Amino acid sequence: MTGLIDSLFNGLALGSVYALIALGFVTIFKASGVLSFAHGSLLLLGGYLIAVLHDELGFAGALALAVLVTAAVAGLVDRVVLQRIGADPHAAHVATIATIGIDIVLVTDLARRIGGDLLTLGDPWGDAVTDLGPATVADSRIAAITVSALAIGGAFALFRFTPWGLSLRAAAEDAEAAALMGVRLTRVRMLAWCLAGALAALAAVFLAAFPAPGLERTTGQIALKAFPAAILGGMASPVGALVGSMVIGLTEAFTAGYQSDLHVLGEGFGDVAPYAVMVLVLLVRPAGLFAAKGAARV
Amino acid sequence: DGDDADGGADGVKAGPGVSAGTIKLGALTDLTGPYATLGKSIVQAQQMWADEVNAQGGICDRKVQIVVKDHGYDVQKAVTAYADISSDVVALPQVIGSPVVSALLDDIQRDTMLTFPQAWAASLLGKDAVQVLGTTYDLDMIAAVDFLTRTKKVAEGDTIGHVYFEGDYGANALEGSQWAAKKAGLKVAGQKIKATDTDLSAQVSALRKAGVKAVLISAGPAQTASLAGVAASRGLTVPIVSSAPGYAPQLMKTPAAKALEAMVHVVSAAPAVSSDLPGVKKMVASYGKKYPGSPVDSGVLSGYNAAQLLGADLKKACESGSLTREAVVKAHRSQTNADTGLGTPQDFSDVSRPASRSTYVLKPDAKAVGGIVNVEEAHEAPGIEEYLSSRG
Amino acid sequence: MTARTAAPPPLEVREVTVRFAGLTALDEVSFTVAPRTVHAVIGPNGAGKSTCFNVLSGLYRPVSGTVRLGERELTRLAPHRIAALGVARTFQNIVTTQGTVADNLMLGRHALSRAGFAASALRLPRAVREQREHLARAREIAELTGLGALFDTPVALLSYGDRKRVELARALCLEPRVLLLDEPVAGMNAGERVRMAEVVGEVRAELGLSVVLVEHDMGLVMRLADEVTVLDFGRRIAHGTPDQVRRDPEVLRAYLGTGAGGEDAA
Amino acid sequence: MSDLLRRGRLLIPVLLLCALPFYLDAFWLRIGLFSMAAAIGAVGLGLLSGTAGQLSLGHAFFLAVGAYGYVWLAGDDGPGLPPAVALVLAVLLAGAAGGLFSPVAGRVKGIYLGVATLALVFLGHHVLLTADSVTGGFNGSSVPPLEVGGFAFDQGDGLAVLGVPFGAEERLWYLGLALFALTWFTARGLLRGRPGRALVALRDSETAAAVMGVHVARYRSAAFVVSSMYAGLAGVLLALAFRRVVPDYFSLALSVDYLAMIVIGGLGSVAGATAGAVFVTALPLLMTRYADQLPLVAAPGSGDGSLGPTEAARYLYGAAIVVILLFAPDGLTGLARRARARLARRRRPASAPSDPGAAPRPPATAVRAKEHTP
Amino acid sequence: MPEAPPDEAPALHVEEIDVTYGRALSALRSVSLTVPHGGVVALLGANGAGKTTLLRAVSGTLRLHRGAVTAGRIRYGGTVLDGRDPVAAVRAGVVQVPEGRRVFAGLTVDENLRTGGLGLSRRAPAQVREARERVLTLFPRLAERHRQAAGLLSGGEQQMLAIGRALMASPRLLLLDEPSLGLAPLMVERIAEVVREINAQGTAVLLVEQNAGMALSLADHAHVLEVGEVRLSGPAAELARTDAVRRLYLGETADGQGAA
Ligand SMILES: Nc1ncnc2c1ncn2[C@@H]1O[C@H](COP(=O)(O)OP(=O)(O)OP(=O)(O)O)[C@@H](O)[C@H]1O
Ligand SMILES: Nc1ncnc2c1ncn2[C@@H]1O[C@H](COP(=O)(O)OP(=O)(O)OP(=O)(O)O)[C@@H](O)[C@H]1O
Ligand SMILES: [Mg+2]
Ligand SMILES: [Mg+2]
Repeated sequence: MTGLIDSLFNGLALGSVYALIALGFVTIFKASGVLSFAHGSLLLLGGYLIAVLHDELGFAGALALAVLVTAAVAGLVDRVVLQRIGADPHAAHVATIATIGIDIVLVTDLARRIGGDLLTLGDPWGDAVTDLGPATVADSRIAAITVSALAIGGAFALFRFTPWGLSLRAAAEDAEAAALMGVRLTRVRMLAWCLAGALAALAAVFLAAFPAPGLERTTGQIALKAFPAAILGGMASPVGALVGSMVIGLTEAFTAGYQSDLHVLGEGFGDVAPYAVMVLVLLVRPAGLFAAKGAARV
Repeated sequence: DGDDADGGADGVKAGPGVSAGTIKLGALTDLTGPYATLGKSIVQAQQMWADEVNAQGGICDRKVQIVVKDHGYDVQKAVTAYADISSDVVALPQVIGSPVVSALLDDIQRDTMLTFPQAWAASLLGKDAVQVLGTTYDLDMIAAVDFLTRTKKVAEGDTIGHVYFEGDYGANALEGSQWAAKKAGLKVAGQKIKATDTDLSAQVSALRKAGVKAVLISAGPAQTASLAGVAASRGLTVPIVSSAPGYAPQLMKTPAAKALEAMVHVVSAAPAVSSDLPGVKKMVASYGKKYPGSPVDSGVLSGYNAAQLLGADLKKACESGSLTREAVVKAHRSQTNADTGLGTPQDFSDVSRPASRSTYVLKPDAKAVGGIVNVEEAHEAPGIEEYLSSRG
Repeated sequence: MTARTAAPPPLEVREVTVRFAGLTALDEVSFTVAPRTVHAVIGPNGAGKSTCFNVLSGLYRPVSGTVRLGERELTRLAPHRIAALGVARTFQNIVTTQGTVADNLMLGRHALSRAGFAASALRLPRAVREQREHLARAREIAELTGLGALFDTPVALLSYGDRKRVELARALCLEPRVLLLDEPVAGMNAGERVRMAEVVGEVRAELGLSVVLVEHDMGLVMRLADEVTVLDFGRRIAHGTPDQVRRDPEVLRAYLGTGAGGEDAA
Repeated sequence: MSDLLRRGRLLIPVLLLCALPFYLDAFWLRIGLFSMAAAIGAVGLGLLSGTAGQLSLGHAFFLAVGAYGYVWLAGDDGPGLPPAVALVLAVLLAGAAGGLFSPVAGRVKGIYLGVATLALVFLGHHVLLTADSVTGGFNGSSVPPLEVGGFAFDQGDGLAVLGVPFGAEERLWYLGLALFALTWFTARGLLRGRPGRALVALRDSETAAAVMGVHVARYRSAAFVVSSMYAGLAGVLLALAFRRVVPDYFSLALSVDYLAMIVIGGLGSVAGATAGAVFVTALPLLMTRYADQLPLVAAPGSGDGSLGPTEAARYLYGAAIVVILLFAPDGLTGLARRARARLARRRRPASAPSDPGAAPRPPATAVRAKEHTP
Repeated sequence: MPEAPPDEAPALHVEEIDVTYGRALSALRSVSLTVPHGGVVALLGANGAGKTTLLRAVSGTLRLHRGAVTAGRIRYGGTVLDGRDPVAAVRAGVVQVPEGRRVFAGLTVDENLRTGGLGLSRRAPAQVREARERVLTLFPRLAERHRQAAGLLSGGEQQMLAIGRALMASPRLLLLDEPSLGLAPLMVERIAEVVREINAQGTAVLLVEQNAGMALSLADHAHVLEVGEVRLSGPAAELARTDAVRRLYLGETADGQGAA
């Protein structure tokens, strides 16, 4: 029983962190058709900034600044590099590869600075835990769940109701037509990247916070886990990202939590299970759970 | 490369990597990948050794020179790097990364290139040119289980957890723990993880579900920290024993430090850098002088130790009048009681047996040098012999 | 080569119904296309003409009703199978692929050629020969449709009207027995429309195929069609010869408008 | 005639490549070998992602299938077949593996497939580690040298040609060359033939393709199978070059590298894939070797804060990718095309401005007639 | 960016512009035309003549096609439009309805309409509602389908949406690229009426049409493009009488089926 509740909470917490990252992927993809491989490095950047700043500025200050800077960097990457490469969504694959280059540069630099250290972000939760009857949950986890819930809600509202959101979706459909309506393609797209950057920095906090020992040079790689999450969700909507992430998070937590019962599949299947689940889902719904309704016709 | 350069005036037969004036050693290390910290420590320690040796006139009247190649834990780079340097070095006192070692095994054997891998898996035994220094992971874990039972932390019938990395590090460690557990009438609940898993909440839940009385961990520092931290916060306050690579002084700066000090022990073939062995004290002192600011961790110790052992082999080979690779390997295999004063003496004569069988038990301590102190002096856990023979 | 000489079997559409969330795009529509005739399907925007084409070419599944080509039932067949039976279509909106006009026409030859992965990879003589022959035929068709000069131009660089021609040519490359044209002259000026009309007339005569024509240009319909079916809101509201249809009050009300068929050579 | 000319233009590089082993040392040959293997794999991926528009991050998996397939089939703990046979079977095996995935590959599109194939990499890695009786587990297993008609592609007897000792590198070089030639020939045949066109059509408009008689699902999976076979071949060659296969090598990073290759080289052409492969494979290796000759790059391990060669190499490599794509979004081939066009124009300045090279391909947006505007 | 000075009777002046695509392919050569305030000007021409290109030049979307205005000027009122981005045009009150509709398939009809105003700096909700009302009264059909994904509309429905979308920006000059494309006769009449109505409400229109009959009946002035150059221009009525136009664009010699 406790095992189950535990796994459940682990899953939700994990999922909500993935959600922050996956949401970044989705936003970027919608705005520019790019599958960003640089997301991990942005995440690492955000975390690193908090780690080095929190002494002077305190956690809140550091977080705020880190989020801003990361957002700015993401925006610049898009504006200065990716958009130069090709603004039209069909050149996206080229930009996608460019993000690999950017990731390499950023990670190499950050890794040099971080070295072998485990950086702490000085977050307020420390290793405090809350006792919820059957399960004890780390406060940082609760925070993670709340924050990502808010972030997702916010993003959803942004997409649906604001002019920016509308511009974004219109441009995603047909850049030229959007331009004719007076949408500033470059700006809209850049802002999307900024949003993703900010989310990445936010995610970094919870990836380095308590149950994890701190920020490592390799922390960014966890962004990979959000790929299947985003795809599961259908790359189309924030809601999709959320659901996908939860599926992945829970799968991971449960397979790990019940590893001993699954050893027929070989020890350590927990790391593979999310991908297995993703493939199964794609078999049934080739464009993810929340695929954009097939608006194509001839 | 001075292959058939038949030595200098001194008539010592030379081989690849050996010229009249210098002996070249190679190091395939990781300064930019996951094991960068370890790599840095070893490289620096061995460089320090080389400088010391050269200051005393070198070995066999030749200056020792270490050619360092950084492969950043990338097999392809490593293979190319090896191909690049193999023709002009005589031995490899450092190779980091089990996949790298495995990828190079055949070439190393072919070139009879005496190699000290910085990996302690039993699977690396039995190769003439490859020497695992000290104990292997499985022996350490047997010692760990012995430590737990001996100190009454677990009793017959209990379950102990073992969190381990995928790959031969973890696998080999698990072998040991399972064997020892069986002997002690314990059950083992295994939890396999990846190097990228740094949040062990799920694993802790599972272990708690299994009702473990103690946990062994054979992973990296980050994982040990997470394990201790989470376990403590989840009220799973059981003793944790970690393999040597699972601890690094940096952990003492993380929030998990408290938990680590309270719950964790480390089993290692090497003593704590803070131990008062004269050799260790001296080494630590001069390292601190040479590289102020660099942490003094187990890597420094093992690296320096490896270098000294190789130095001994080279001297011996020199005395026997040949510095060819074959001669060096032969010299190495003839060492039955190599003692560098940095830990337990080692016996390299039997290719298929670990060079040493006695293990230290250590304990994190924020105040001590290298963040760790000796708890139990080196000793051979009961049953080791039986285990080795059972494994044949 | 493979121009299908045998007279095409009749194409029978029987009580086809297509529904989309909420609306009925086709409501028990029936008509028969007699061999070697031009059968026009007209009607206001949103009447269901393209939907009808999409059923004929296997892109949509009707909820009820059948489509038969001779004795072959098309309703359950996948698009590529239908194509293999010699039913080719153009799209109302232009759907070309990247690459040159030639590439697009050669795609039209796909169903008629055999070379598989192995054969093409190893460049077996027969694959090479096949390719050469089909290319030659494609060029003929390009000439026929007035694309000869543009044969090796990337489609992307063509203007709207020219791309329409590419679509027609591509469909013809299938050596179809039944040709479905969805607004072939939209976006062309009168002069070009006349040329297009002539082309359609020619191929119809030369290759002896049946044509189903969706077009808003009454001039063209009057000129080409032997029979006309009129749809409105997915229902068939009239049927007959161009002249009958043209005088039909229903049709005037729903489609032609008071200005009568005259208003729009274009 | 022009055909002859083209043949002629091909002849020179071929001769050059054949002559190289007599002038280059093992290090360079090794790099060349890696590049050729990569090129074979990249061509395969190019077919899938460039031509059929199906992204794949699972290429590493199929390389692994090829490599391990060969090792097991030719090895003693396997059936121990003659290596040449094992090679062929390994390639087929990779193809079969691709076929097994075709339910997904036939249905799932674009980047969805890309991420779906991620699963293969992780599943594959998991299997390689767990099924150690076959794969040798974490430490992998050593690769039996290839033998064709008694001639072994390994160190072997001190065979020397024209006074140049023919070791493993030299021999494998020619093997690689042969296999690459095969790849080049077949892949171009595919691209220019019926299948190639069908795949392009699929990429640009599924509907148009279907209506023109292309069996959509079948062609999608076929493309996948073919690309996995090329990957398998590349895998075998890599295995032979490494002399040992280890699971960790066939990681996601490898898949990503292959993706980088085809884009950097320029999508949709065999030459492009090849160029990209050489770039991505050789550059980092060369840089790591020569970086320490750069200013302010210190020897590895010397002192704190110093910039090691590997790091320097990483910086440069990353930057190189970005810069190339900035100045040639259509990849190295695009760069070449434009250069040639410029030369041509320089040669005859009077000529009509509109020659294919000069006019950059119009943006794909202009091309893709939106499927949804009736 | 510099906004157009509020100019009472702005007119569009295209002065001797050359346009080339991809630095090589010349699509327009010294083309000039003027759309007076509140006027309707028709632009005729064969396929590939350069009509769309001209509109792209005015609306500033050439760049998206690797094209550029290499010579000449385009002014609307006080604003110079050549070499500016589309936003500048929209801000100045010049909105284009693209050839082939190009509605946002995945967005609902409502959302498509909302995109119409995006170019303009904040507008009062009242204004927006007003504009929307106006559009929906022009095209009741859209009101019925306002929740449907635009991609699923029929051709004609999409054309209406495209025009409606443009009108949402309450333009002062509307650039229509073949609005009758694929429309039923009845609908063509409707569009014609709509154009008249829009024009009556004070919006100038530059109308690119293949349906010369309709175009000439609407326009007070017309130009004929041939392969990138203005061949004929003059009052619509006069042009309608020249044989060239009658033959080529009204397709009269073809047979009786000419335009009224
Ligand atoms: N895939 C689809 N999903 C939902 N509704 C659709 C779909 N395809 C068509 N419709 C609806 O069916 C009706 C008929 O559409 P269709 O395209 O057949 O009309 P049409 O006769 O071709 O009109 P036009 O002459 O303008 O092309 C339209 O109201 C359209 O909205
Ligand atoms: N994106 C582009 N790149 C290169 N050339 C182009 C591009 N778009 C159009 N062209 C060329 O410019 C010329 C004018 O094209 P345009 O589309 O303006 O003609 P049009 O008058 O609109 O024809 P239609 O009536 O068929 O739409 C044509 O020769 C066309 O080939
Ligand atoms: Mg239609
Ligand atoms: Mg046009």
